Amino acid sequence: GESNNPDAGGSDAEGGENGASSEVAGTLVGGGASSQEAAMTAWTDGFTSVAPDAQVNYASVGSGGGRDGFLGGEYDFAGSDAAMSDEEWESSQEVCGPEGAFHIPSYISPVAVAFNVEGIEDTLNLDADTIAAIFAGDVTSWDDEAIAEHNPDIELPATPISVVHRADDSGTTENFVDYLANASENWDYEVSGEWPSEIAAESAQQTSGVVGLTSETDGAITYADASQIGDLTTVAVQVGEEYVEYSPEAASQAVASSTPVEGQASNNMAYELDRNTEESGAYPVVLVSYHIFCNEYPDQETADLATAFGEYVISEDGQATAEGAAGNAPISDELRDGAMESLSAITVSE
Amino acid sequence: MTQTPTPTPASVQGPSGAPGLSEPTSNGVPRRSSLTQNTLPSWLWIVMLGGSVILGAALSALLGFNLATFFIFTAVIYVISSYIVTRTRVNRRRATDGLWTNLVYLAFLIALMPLVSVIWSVASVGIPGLMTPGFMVSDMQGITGLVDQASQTEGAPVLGGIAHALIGSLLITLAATAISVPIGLLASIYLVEYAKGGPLSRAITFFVDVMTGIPSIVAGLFAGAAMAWFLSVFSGVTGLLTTQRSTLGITAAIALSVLMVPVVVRTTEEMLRVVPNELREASYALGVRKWRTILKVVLPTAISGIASGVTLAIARVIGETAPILVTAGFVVNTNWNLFQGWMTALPVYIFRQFQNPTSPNFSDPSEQRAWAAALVLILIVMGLNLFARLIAKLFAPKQAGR
Amino acid sequence: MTSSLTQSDKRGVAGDRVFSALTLSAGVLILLTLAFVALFLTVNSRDAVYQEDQGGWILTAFLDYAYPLVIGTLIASFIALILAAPIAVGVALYISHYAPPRFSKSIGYVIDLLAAIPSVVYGAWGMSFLGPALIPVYGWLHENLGFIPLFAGDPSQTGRTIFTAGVVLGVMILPIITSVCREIFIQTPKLHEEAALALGATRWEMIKMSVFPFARAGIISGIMLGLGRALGETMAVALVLSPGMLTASLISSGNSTIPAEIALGFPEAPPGSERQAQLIAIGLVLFLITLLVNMTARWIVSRHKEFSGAN
Amino acid sequence: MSKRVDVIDLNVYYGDFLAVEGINMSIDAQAVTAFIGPSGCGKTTFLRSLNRMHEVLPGARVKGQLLLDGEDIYDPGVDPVTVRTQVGMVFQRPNPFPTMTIRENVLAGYKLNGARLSKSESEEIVETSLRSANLWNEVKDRLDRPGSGLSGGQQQRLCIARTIAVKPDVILMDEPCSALDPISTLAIEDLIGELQQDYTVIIVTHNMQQAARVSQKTAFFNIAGTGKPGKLIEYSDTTAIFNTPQEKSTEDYVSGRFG
Amino acid sequence: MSKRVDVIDLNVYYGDFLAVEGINMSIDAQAVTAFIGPSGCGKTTFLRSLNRMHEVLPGARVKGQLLLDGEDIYDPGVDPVTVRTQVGMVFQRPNPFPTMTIRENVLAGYKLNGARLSKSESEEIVETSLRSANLWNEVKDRLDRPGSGLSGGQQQRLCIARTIAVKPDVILMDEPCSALDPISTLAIEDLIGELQQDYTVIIVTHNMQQAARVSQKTAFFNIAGTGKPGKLIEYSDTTAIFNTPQEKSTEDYVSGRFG
Ligand SMILES: Nc1ncnc2c1ncn2[C@@H]1O[C@H](COP(=O)(O)OP(=O)(O)OP(=O)(O)O)[C@@H](O)[C@H]1O
Ligand SMILES: Nc1ncnc2c1ncn2[C@@H]1O[C@H](COP(=O)(O)OP(=O)(O)OP(=O)(O)O)[C@@H](O)[C@H]1O
Ligand SMILES: [Mg+2]
Ligand SMILES: [Mg+2]
Ligand SMILES: O=P([O-])([O-])[O-]
Repeated sequence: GESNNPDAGGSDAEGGENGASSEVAGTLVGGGASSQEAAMTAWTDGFTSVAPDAQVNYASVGSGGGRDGFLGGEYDFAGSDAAMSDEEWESSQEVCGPEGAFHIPSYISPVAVAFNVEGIEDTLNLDADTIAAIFAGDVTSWDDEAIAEHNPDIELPATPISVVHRADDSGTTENFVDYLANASENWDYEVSGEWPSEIAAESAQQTSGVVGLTSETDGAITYADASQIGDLTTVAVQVGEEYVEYSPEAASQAVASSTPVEGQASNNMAYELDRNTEESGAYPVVLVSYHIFCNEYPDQETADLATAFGEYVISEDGQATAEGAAGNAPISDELRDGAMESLSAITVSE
Repeated sequence: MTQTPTPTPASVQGPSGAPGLSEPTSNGVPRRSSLTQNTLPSWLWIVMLGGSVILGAALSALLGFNLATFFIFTAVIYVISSYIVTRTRVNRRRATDGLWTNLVYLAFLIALMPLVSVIWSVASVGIPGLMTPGFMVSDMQGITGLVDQASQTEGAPVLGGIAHALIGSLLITLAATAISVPIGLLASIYLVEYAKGGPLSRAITFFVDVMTGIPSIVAGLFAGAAMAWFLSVFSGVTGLLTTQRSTLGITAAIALSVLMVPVVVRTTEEMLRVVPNELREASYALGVRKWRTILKVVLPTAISGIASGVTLAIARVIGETAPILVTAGFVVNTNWNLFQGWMTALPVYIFRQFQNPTSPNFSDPSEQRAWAAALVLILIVMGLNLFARLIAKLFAPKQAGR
Repeated sequence: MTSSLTQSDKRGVAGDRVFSALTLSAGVLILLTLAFVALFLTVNSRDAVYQEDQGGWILTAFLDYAYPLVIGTLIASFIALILAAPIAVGVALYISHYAPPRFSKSIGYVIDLLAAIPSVVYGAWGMSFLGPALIPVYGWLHENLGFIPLFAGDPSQTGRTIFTAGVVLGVMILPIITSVCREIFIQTPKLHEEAALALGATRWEMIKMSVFPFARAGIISGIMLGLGRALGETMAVALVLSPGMLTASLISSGNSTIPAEIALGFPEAPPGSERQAQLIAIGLVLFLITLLVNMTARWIVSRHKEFSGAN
Repeated sequence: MSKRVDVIDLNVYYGDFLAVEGINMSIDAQAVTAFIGPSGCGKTTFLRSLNRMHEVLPGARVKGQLLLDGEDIYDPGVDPVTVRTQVGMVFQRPNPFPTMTIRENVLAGYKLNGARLSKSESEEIVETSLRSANLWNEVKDRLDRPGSGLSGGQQQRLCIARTIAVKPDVILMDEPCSALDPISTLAIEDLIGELQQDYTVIIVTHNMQQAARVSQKTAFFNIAGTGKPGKLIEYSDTTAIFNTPQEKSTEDYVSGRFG
Repeated sequence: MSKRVDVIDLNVYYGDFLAVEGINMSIDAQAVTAFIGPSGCGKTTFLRSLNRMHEVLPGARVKGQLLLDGEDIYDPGVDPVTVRTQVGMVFQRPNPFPTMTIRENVLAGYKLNGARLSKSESEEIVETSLRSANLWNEVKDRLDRPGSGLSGGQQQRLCIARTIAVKPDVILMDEPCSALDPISTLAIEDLIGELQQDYTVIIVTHNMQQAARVSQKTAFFNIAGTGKPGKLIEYSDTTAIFNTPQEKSTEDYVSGRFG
């Protein structure tokens, strides 16, 4: 039979106006967060349409694996749900020259608190304390007083709550738990990519796994990248006095109100997210996915490729491609401008 | 027909009271009874099976009928009742024999259940995917979420395929086999034919067993680290290598070899050990050297077992996911070169398509591709098995002598 | 042929030397590889047990982390073995001594197919089919046998328990044990089988007298092969299990195995961190467990060496 | 006790190959019957069909009737295991159980019946059987060593001991002495003479002197050519077969002028 | 061609067990020498030490000298394989290669060593060897069938054919006829008679008539008791051994009054 592959980048054949130069050639390899895989598929495909001689490979080995490979020289760039620690940045100076590596946000995604309860068709309002109590296993029924208090208009069924969390070590978990730990008094577990092992609950691998399991189980609640929750109903989170539903704008606003990480490369764009924000319309359960590049590459070809690819990803075109293919929320123009500037700092080592 | 034995001459005189003749008459059934006394009519079994089915169905219906309980009840009732019937109507030995026969058959039926279940779940979902035009010859280049979205929402054909993963898997497995079969075979030959039970051979046997327990992911990490080290040293010395990067098909092959070798050694060793010594001696006596004897007499005699051991080993690794993902990466296009660039393997492909659908919110096409790929993987191993059997048939001892 | 004894053909002797050296070096290569794996694990797991800034050795912290995983791994493998080993031996016997000879080859082939199924598929099957199918069983066990600690605790609503994982592992190792046993059973010398039959042994008695003693070492090594697989299986367990803290209950979610923990944790473990070292360290622990298991098996086999059938 | 064997129109097959054709004969109880004939004529094959050992080979089958004291052992209702407890067999090649000790080998048949033997009973059985097989003196000090450590001849005698230990009605012996030295052979021949008083003994042998020495009746089998079935040529009193054979080929064979 | 064998102070061990002790004898070239003796006296063991087959058993070893035309085959510089190409062996139990056809079995000595034979050469070797072993007529139509499908006697003759196909200097035969019928036995005896003209033939047998018929010299081995080593009791012309034995035990043995 004949191969059924569409022409490369068929969906965006007219692309290329956003600064991506079509002269770049060669193969750029990266690895990291598996949550970026869907978007990355779209980007690598779209990138070939603006740079026909270039190819980008991406291994979804996990954020840690991606950073590991990047620091070990295995990858030219890394995709990561968490920013590098200072030690990691220091060790990046070995492969990336004195300026080390830097982050640029590749997309910002709201983490939805999603559930599947027969009888609740609408968004549920909850505050951080209640969410923490539910996920800690202290609130065990959907008609619990704590939930009813925030939702006087909804008739809550007596279904038991099944908490579903990520079985694998995950950036989503880390951001969600970080939110709980900062915004709620009820949460005093360690913040890490691993779900606290003291809490007995159901779990599944990857975002698709938790979403799938939640969809199959009545009374289940989980947290997941909002772009991938399918038909699940979500929670509007109390911020200040209002309840905010997740949306790209609300997520961007939460990031905009956060402070950049200090002490790494000058063009670094990693953020210390402010989970306790009271800013109106900001959705603080948010995850910033980064691309990590070197400030210095050993040869011109790689440097050009990295710059071109980085620029393509954050270009309007690239963001639109990812939104169409993977449902990712596009980043704001403000962030884009900053990122373009950061990328322009990439040089070739002598 | 019970008879007191005629006293035999001194040479065969049994002990006092000739226990050998009185003992076996358990349950009042004399051993020297008429020949037909120890059997039951065959219609009895059919009746009993029928009875067990009915009883099983009834019991299962009490608990809310389902196939599993029905099967369990029927089996248990049949096994127990036929034991009791044989025990009372015939004797204990027959009953024990029948019991084990039933249990052995039951074991077989039980083993079939997961097989049927798995194959059914794979085939029923996988066949439509496999039937999609171009599935076997396309890679995933150009397949983005949008394409899948179109497939799921507008009914457009599901595009993309497994050509790249198929080639990757075959190349990697082939390389792993090429590495581990000679090593494994030679090592087991050493153990069986050369080693004289010294500490070295005992260490090898022992650690080969230990090796079977290496988690596959550890093998992957190890191979990656080893390759990275090798490349850095080697290119440092010669400056010949164009790549410093260890993510290569061959690295995955090495990782798989770590998993394969112990399986090959273990099975081959067993097979070589049961080759009768008289054949080796026959060959030596013809003035044939040891190594030729091993190659031309011992190995061919054991070839059928070895072939199935190797198949087992291949089947073991061809389905590995984690070690290949961390060593060979994951790409959308075809790569024929084990020594340059990344490769995709089928299980990795399946895993990624399941876990990270190309379009997260429209995952049906990805799942379809995943199941179809799983079906292909199963078919490949089936084919391998057939091939091993063919080899076994061609080379195996022609006929078991008396 | 008429040459003197000492002037033998040099090439022949060289052939023998080269071949035996080859086999020896293959054996040594295996040992070396294993030594390197051990070295790799040891070196990289150092940070898990020794942290300068936490006052040196942190062995207890590590053990606290590791022991539930060790127990979980053992439970899952044990369940797998308990389920698979008898059935596998039964199936192997069925193929070698019970099935009609004309079909026995094809039946063996059918069982080999179980080995053909990749672990990802088993994982998917266990997750989407077996787990849900076992939910009512867990409910029943809890209601009726809840007083036994194994069946205490809330029965899982998703079926993703250590027991389900054990069953999946059992299915996975079944063909391995079967195929090793089958090959050995078939090799049982006809002479010995006939000796038993001629004494008036029933089929089962013949098997007990001739087949099992002959195949004993083979059965044990088949089981060890299966156990090794069960101990080290990663992907299927990671997909099937809903891991959590150690519980005695087999029917609620919780428990985890070492390989699953590594697979689930490693991708996100920060490079060079204590977490990464911890994961590699439990890999080393698993390695040691396999070592122990095998020592035991060796010991069992060697106790009966004198009467081994292959002579 | 002892049973007579009547063979009626027996054909023995290996798959489609007819190895032994149209045997009709009556074998007396309490007597020794010898089967002689050139190699490949089907003696072993026929002998194995007498206790239904033939059918354990895949594809092997039997047509016809074989009456043991009037009861057809090939009747569909008959359990081969029952037949084999009544018709014991010693094979051409010694086959002691390699995983059992010498003692266990002798007791193997007893153990099957689930017989619980006291220590002294089993000691006695072991000693009597081994003595009868002329092996006692050689192995009495190593009864707990594996049976496979013996020489070929010792092994064969062990197998004979094992068979007679369970005291069957009919004893089949397929060249039981072919691996034995003359002394052991003589002892076995004596033993056969003793057994004959209580058992039906059927022995395949290549040694004509042996046939003449031990048997009352002798059956001569022959084969017309390769691929042809073996047939019973002549069956008669041993003295008649060796002194006044009726058939030319019998005469040729026993006088060594054959072929 | 043919070589003489001189044995000087030979002790043969299984591990620590001394199985055969202090053998001194000279075996003539171009003659047949028979080894007789009761079972377990070490005939097989000694025979296997003549072509260094003994040492393939783990723990088995030999002390003393064994000269083949004056050259010690146990000299450290000697390659056992060379010895075995010059000293062929036929075993007590027939052991054709089960993976090979009848033809391949006969040619095994060549094929296994990687020799390249033309079709006509190999045809010729196969036919001559099988004819000499008196097997040609029975198998000529099924040369490409597996060797394991033959009867015991046919298998043994196949093994003899296989051994003589490579034309060694000395041929060792360990009870080669114990599985054969008289006709084949006679043929093999004739063959031995022919072989003797060019080869040194050493045969272990339990059949005294056979020893008397085929051999020029006979060696009688005996054993004092279990666990004791086997010894060479008397070695002399066959006629002398059978008619005027010097030793009491020899006389007892050959006259059947032994034990
Ligand atoms: N397992 C078997 N399958 C097919 N044919 C066989 C088998 N065993 C023996 N035969 C054939 O059946 C015929 C009779 O063989 P059988 O072994 O009964 O001869 P025999 O008289 O016992 O010979 P011998 O004296 O050499 O032991 C021979 O032609 C032989 O080739
Ligand atoms: N592999 C072995 N290991 C230890 N002892 C053995 C071994 N083979 C034989 N023996 C012992 O060595 C002695 C001589 O055995 P051998 O087989 O040489 O006797 P034989 O004269 O050939 O007897 P037969 O006539 O029965 O074949 C016997 O006591 C026997 O038990
Ligand atoms: Mg025979
Ligand atoms: Mg011998
Ligand atoms: O994006 P994650 O897979 O790390 O949650």
